[in-house]
Amino acid sequence: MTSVPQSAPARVVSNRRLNPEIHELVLRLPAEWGPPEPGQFVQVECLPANPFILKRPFSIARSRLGDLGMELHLVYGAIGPGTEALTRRRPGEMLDVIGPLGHGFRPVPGRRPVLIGGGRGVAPMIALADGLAPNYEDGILIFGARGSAQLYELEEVPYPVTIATDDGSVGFHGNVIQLLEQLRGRGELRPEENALYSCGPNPMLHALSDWAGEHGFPCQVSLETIFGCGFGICAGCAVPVHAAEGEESDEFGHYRFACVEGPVFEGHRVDWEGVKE
Amino acid sequence: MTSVPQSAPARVVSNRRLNPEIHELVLRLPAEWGPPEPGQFVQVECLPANPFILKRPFSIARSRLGDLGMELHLVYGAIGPGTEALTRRRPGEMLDVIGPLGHGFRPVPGRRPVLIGGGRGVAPMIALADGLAPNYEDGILIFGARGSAQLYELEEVPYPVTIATDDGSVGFHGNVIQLLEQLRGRGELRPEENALYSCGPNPMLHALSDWAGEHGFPCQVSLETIFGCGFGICAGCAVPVHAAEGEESDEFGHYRFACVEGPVFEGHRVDWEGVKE
Amino acid sequence: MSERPDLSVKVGSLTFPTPILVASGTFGYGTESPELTGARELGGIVTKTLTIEPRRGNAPIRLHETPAGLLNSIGLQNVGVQRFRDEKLPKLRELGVPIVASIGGKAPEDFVQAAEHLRDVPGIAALEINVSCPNVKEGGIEFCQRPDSAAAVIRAVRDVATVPLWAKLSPNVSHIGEVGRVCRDAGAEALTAVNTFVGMSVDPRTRQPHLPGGTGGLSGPAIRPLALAKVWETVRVTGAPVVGCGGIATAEDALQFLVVGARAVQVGTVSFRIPDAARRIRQGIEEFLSREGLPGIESLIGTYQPPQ
Amino acid sequence: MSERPDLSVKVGSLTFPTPILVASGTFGYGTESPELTGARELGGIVTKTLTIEPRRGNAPIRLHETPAGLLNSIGLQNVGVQRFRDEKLPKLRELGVPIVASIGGKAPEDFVQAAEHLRDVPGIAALEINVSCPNVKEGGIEFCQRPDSAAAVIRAVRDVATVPLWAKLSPNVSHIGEVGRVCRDAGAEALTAVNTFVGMSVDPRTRQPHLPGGTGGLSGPAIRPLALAKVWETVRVTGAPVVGCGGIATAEDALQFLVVGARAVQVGTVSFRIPDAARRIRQGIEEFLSREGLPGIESLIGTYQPPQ
Ligand SMILES: Cc1cc2nc3c(=O)[nH]c(=O)nc-3n(C[C@H](O)[C@H](O)[C@H](O)COP(=O)(O)OP(=O)(O)OC[C@H]3O[C@@H](n4cnc5c(N)ncnc54)[C@H](O)[C@@H]3O)c2cc1C
Ligand SMILES: Cc1cc2nc3c(=O)[nH]c(=O)nc-3n(C[C@H](O)[C@H](O)[C@H](O)COP(=O)(O)OP(=O)(O)OC[C@H]3O[C@@H](n4cnc5c(N)ncnc54)[C@H](O)[C@@H]3O)c2cc1C
Ligand SMILES: Cc1cc2nc3c(=O)[nH]c(=O)nc-3n(C[C@H](O)[C@H](O)[C@H](O)COP(=O)(O)O)c2cc1C
Ligand SMILES: Cc1cc2nc3c(=O)[nH]c(=O)nc-3n(C[C@H](O)[C@H](O)[C@H](O)COP(=O)(O)O)c2cc1C
Ligand code: FES
Ligand code: FES
Repeated sequence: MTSVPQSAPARVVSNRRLNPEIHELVLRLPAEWGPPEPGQFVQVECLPANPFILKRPFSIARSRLGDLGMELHLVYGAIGPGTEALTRRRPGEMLDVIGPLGHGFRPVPGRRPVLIGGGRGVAPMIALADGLAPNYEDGILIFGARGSAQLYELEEVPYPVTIATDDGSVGFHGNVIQLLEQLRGRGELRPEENALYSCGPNPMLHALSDWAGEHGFPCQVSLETIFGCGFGICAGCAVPVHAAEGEESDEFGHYRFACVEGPVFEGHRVDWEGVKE
Repeated sequence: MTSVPQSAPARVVSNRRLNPEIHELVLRLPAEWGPPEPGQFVQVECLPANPFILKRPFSIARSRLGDLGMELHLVYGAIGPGTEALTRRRPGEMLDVIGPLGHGFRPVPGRRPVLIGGGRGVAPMIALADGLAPNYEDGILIFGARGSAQLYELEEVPYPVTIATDDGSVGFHGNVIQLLEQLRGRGELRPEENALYSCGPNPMLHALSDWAGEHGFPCQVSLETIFGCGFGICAGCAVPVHAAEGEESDEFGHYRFACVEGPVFEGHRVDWEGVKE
Repeated sequence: MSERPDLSVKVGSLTFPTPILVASGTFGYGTESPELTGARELGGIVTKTLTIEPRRGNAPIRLHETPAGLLNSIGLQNVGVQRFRDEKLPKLRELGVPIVASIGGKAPEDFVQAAEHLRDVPGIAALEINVSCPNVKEGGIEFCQRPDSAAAVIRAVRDVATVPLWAKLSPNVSHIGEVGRVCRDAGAEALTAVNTFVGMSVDPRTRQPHLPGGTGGLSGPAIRPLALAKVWETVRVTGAPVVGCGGIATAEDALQFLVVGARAVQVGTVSFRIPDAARRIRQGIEEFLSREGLPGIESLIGTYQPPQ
Repeated sequence: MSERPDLSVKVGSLTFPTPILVASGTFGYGTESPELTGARELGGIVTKTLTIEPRRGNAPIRLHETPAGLLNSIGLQNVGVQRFRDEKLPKLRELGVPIVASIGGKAPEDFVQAAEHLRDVPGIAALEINVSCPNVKEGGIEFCQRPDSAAAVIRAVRDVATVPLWAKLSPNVSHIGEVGRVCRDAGAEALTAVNTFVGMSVDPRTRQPHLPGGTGGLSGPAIRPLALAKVWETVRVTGAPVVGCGGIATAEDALQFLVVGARAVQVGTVSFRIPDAARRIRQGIEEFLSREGLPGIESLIGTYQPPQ
């Protein structure tokens, strides 16, 4: 059952750089908070109270209920004012956090999971691996990155990790689609036996959805777009989708609110032409 | 000779609470910076770069040229967004500082100095005591406060310190004017032998200027008003003054820019009716 | 223990339990996560602007943050007035909070039809006529820039509506007071001031606007001093009950609008950052009144002391 | 090593070394601490608005900070046009930077007299006619809200001035483009857009305004998206050379104005916080052009791609 979202103060447990582009923030929330489902996200106060700035959405990379409360791991890149400010938060400081929010991944029954994370998009793949592992033993996790500088160590992930880098500096030389194609060619991936789950840059998700559609793989993707609120009141996070089979125009025309009905969507339902990349 | 103002990055050396209302910030600037004169101030970046907020003016409470550079002590109260943010700055962080700025105190030759600081206004009195002591041995410093909670220890001040509290919890029971009146009554203060220098809340400076005028004491006060820039380009810091004897209306009518021509003024020149208290 | 200050206010013929409402389009249909938003403790909820047909709204990107502000170009995405009435309203009513339905359209007929669908519908306290949306090309802002067409809309809706009308004014005009007066004369019982300010942001690298439509509406704390000046002008010029809106993020902000004479306020963008901001503002106002020893909010409304 | 990009721009008949000027009233007389402000590296300096008589300005408090913005009510404090010419200008000229003298007044005659004092005075490149100051009761904003009176001022000054005229427009109007067009037709060679937005702030405890005059002019990053929309409207509607102003704090901000077609920009409030902000912005623009492989700023000006 999905947990009711709450707004709660979180204590910064640690905040460290994983590689030149990626940071990890560990937060501690009250034990009653959550628990989140894989693919859900939180809205985080990046700056202390005074200057006005919206909260920022981050996928939950890991959640663990411990003696001191619910620990959340977030993995983030410092790309603008909000995330830059986040890098300056120190252990002990308090941040307001809203969550768990959104519609996460829905395991496809009986299918071997293939988790594909691009760059910092690997974050929710960790949570998903944690969530699936008890029921789906033989999953794999593919970590795609531009090069070695964009990689970081994935600790205690229950699935074997395969790395693909664009520059070939580590692991497979090529992007994640090329790697998937190779695995498919070798018969290690089959449309009727596997399910794909992914998070990463929109162009990657677009290409992946096309590839999955072409070959008949079920494929769920966690999409990023600009959020205002994160819980359905601003209508800012519209994602264009194709009408489902036989479906007429509905409540929101053919836009879905990524924060409520996503961030995870079936790859083929997304109208990628309309997604800002 | 007055130093040319510079904009320079300052390193936070320490930032601590002196009492429930007052904090002390120690900054380190390049050795070439300054040196400031007693009564001069600096404009300090209270928040890191991103949210837009003006710099805030603070009197220099102490300056010391050491091996590592020029150390500035500021004493401040956390009263609004800027100063609240300042309390969160940690040692090692860098802050932009402009200064030294403004027109400081001008020692009245041959007069025994009486320095009167009200609340956090004691800050520039420390700098002034440091500056005067080599030439004026027998000064005194009066520290006025509402009560013991508003006091803090003044370290290594070259003049004897007398405390006056409104609630009588420490030292003289009464305000600084009442204390001065007592000293004058006892013949310990004489208009022809002493000069008054002061900084504190505007109502106190107003009362002090009136008292000094009545009894014929020379009296200089460091005035606070709202600053935009701190170096003369915004015209925001107007202080109304009386025309000097025989003076016609001049450049700025009867307003003076507190940031350039002040913050120190002759008490009797200030048109106190027009000063926001 | 001292008594809790009385927060109830009259806006025209209506009474609200507190002067803190939430603004149209910034609180969904009011039923999204009411625990998170504290919706049950609100003075009132203004719905997303409803149009006669459902609208899919504008293409992404719809939001762009600017210093202390938010540019939006939602394009009135909404389920349409009928689905609102049949599917959303029953749940919304359960919150037990006064409901103001915002209606919009491209031509006076659209407004009239929308109002007809809400005729005699229980639980709707007032209609807010949005003649000021900056993100719909065909109508919206144009109505309010021409006072006569704004008035025509109000007059037409007045004939069919069974509840008081509020006219939501655009700030993008030289003289908001004049527009407000014309709307009041046409039958608006109260005036909501203001909607968003027309703003724009461009990406110098792509030479394209951050919002695909070019311009958007600016909201958030950045506009608060501008909105306050518009509200004061509206109060002063029209003498009508005014509901203040624009950039309110704290109790102190809300109090400013009440002091200059707004009889209630609407809280918008800040709810995106702090879901229960409106509730916290209400609490802050209670504390302020207690601290100041005022028996209720009416003792503060309109107490502004303008310069001589 | 690649060549430095060419930053020089033409604004009407004048050429400026860089498109980064400083705005009237936000840089004193240009001579205050030139080392601190980097004044020698500016594209141009617009002086504080000068009136025919010295003005003492408004009583304190004159400034009030709002989220990402600054409300001011200076009231045109200035030494008067004669003392400016005789005492300030000689020092200002030594900076070697183009000087635009801003002039203001209550009636067309005041502007004309001020312009006469600056006739044939060496070192003044243009006159900026401030028909938009919101803090002077008698004239200012009223001129610009009525396009005909703004035009009358421009026409009158045109007859006596020996240098190009820029009209500084108020954003507090429904249609800034129309006012701009009328000013251009009356003889303004370029249009400066925009002056401050009318804003207000009140202390709920005292029920009095934070600025004793009641309202003030809002500047700073808060207004940037609003100013940009006004500049784009002015460019689009008038076709005249436009000098953009309002909320510029970074090179990225300045580039936005240039992209939508401003031929130069003026930097204001940010100089209070960062004295050499204008210089830093110029450096940032150079870096941007180099990074984008553009030979000069002219390749960027007016390249905005509006939505279809
Ligand atoms: C559901 C969801 C989950 C997310 N999870 C993570 C995560 O786990 N780790 C992580 O690092 N980031 C994640 N993001 C993205 C993260 O929210 C943004 O990086 C952050 O909001 C940027 O804030 P900022 O103030 O630093 O930069 P901004 O100034 O807001 O953005 C900088 C630049 O990036 C663009 N931009 C920002 N966010 C997006 C976006 N979502 N889509 C397209 N362009 C964008 C902006 O337009 C701007 O040009 C997630 C986003 C969503 C919607
Ligand atoms: C020359 C000079 C020297 C100063 N030296 C010191 C110092 O050594 N230590 C110190 O603690 N403070 C000093 N101040 C005051 C200090 O600058 C302010 O406290 C600070 O700017 C407040 O910023 P803020 O953002 O925290 O609060 P704000 O939000 O700016 O102010 C909070 C409230 O205080 C009022 N206020 C703020 N500053 C003033 C003022 N100067 N006069 C009247 N009302 C004001 C505001 O209107 C507001 O109501 C000095 C000021 C000047 C002009
Ligand atoms: C995302 C968003 C959507 C909005 N939608 C509407 C709307 O549908 N109808 C309307 O009248 N106002 C709408 N507004 C304007 C708000 O109701 C309010 O007038 C404005 O945001 C100013 O208040 P604020 O600064 O508190 O947000 C919207 C504002 C935002 C930010
Ligand atoms: C303190 C202050 C004084 C100003 N004085 C004048 C003036 O005398 N004449 C004028 O045309 N504009 C004046 N302005 C407006 C600025 O020139 C500029 O148009 C406005 O501040 C917007 O730009 P900014 O946001 O970059 O500050 C003043 C602005 C400020 C903040
Ligand atoms: S982010 Fe506000 S509705 Fe989705
Ligand atoms: S603070 Fe700007 S002129 Fe004094």
